[in-house]
Amino acid sequence: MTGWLLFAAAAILLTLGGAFWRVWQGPGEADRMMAAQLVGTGGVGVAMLLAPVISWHALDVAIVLALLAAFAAVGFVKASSPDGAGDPEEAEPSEGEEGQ
Amino acid sequence: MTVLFDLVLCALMLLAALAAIGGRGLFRATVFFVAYGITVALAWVRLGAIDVALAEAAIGAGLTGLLLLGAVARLRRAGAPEFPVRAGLVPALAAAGVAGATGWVALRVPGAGGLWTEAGEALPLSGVENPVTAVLLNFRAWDTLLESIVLLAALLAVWALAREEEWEAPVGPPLHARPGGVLEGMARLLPPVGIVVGVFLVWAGASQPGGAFQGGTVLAAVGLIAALAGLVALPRPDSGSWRTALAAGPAVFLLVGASGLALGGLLLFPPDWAKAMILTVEVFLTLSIAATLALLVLGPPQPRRMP
Amino acid sequence: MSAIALPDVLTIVLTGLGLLFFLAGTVGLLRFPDTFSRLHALTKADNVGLGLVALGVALQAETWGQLARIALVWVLALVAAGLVAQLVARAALVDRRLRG
Amino acid sequence: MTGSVVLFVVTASALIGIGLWGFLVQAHLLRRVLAFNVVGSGLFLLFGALGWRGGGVDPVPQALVITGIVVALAATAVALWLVGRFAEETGRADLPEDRREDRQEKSSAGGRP
Repeated sequence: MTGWLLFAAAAILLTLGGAFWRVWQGPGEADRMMAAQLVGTGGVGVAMLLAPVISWHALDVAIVLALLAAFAAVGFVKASSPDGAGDPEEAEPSEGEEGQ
Repeated sequence: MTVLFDLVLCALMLLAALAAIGGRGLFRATVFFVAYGITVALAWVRLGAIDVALAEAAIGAGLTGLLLLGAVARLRRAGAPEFPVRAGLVPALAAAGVAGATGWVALRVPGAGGLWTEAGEALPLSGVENPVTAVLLNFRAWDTLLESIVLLAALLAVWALAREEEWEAPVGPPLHARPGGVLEGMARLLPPVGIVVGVFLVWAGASQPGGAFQGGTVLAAVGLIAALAGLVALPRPDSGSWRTALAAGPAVFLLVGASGLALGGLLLFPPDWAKAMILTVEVFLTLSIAATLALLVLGPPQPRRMP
Repeated sequence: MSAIALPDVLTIVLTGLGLLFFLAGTVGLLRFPDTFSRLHALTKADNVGLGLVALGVALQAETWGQLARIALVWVLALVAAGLVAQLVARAALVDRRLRG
Repeated sequence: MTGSVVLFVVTASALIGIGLWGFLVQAHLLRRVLAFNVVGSGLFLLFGALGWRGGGVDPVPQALVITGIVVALAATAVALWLVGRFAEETGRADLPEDRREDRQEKSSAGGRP
């Protein structure tokens, strides 16, 4: 069982290589950011798979990673708003009217 | 199978670090650094150092990413240009030489020894069952006390960057979000869970991985989520209650440590009292760490621009 | 090691399926043509994958506390993925409008 | 298991080298903050790998590394806010002494302090 779990963890890590490629390639900032999000989810999966092998306390690490998974993305959308402190949803109504 | 896993993990760490350091584009480098933080946290899980993995997950993959992405946007607004790397043979050789020498020396360090056995023998006298917490708050309490003061000093250094005319304003940028929007929903959903997780990590830290630093960081992070959505009013740097919260940890640590003077020496916790003393210190230390880290990330008071 | 117990078989099947979903998510991230369809691939496939991995690991759990943690990890990851997908998509939309 | 320890020691040393290289070739101050953090985490991992004692890490290096991670965050925060403020004042994110080699940047930066 240990062998399988480690293999599965290694396989998830390998798929994260794909996410790395997307972070490198972009093209948009949103693409890079959500690929980093995939790295986060994969990291949660790996921490869970390691729990029976290394220590069940690894689940606490998975909880912290999952809890803060959205953290970087929130920082990103905040920072990319015009004044650096807003929310992309705020920009929508007025711009939507312009479009129509 | 372990070797396969280790090889893939180490390869990912190196790739992420290389891309974060040498890759073109500041934003790309920063995102790679966030990914790098996640892989480093996994490396600590792999080594079985769950205490460190928790700290790295909360700080490396959480707070640092937020700080860096904010800084990138700020530099962009300031119009600061980016430049290509000044590639050359000499820097590469110098760095490779240092890395090689470090690895060579590290591998020649005699394997035996360490302080594993000493820490294990003294553990029953420390008042806690988690050896890492015992080292942090008892055996090497000096380090931790001074560290909590370093954090405070760092916050003072950040606040010192405020402009004279903004000193009266609340800390950080004027954060806002669409009422009832996704961000606000998230900021109402996550903090209750995060507070439970943070408090659990502190409480559990006496007997299993966790402690004031890990719990405090998680609390700081969920507090920041609420602040980012504009749900909590940010304090001014001269707010009395916040200053009390910032100083409470080091102050209580020093007081409890000084009370040890009567029982043996400064920061010496006698075995019978150690558990109560350490728990008291940890509670206040968590409060101060959470407040200090959150304020460090928010930064000094900043200009109130009208959007 | 001769006969593998049923929970172990189920763990292997579930985590194996989870791996396939991770793989599918990564392929989507790499192959889909634009930002928004990539977001789609990512959040759907990825979180089913993580859910299957969580179920697989849950079969190895020894205490109720571990089970509760695994459940919490999954719920947190689902919430984070949904929120991040929304926020990043909005940010990408705003970004696209601003650039014309 | 010793094989894995060697692997982690080598990786940690390489991370230190990568970070140091970044320090030498990147003039951008935020890039240097990244380099500082990579050097730091490489050193921490080195502590972890050398403290590995079959199934776990010696608690003393673990405690040192936790202290280190938190102090590194504090230093990073100070550095980033300092760089941000510097950029707001000067419109640049590099130091004058690093500019000699960037000929293309020289003309635009000539009037800056």
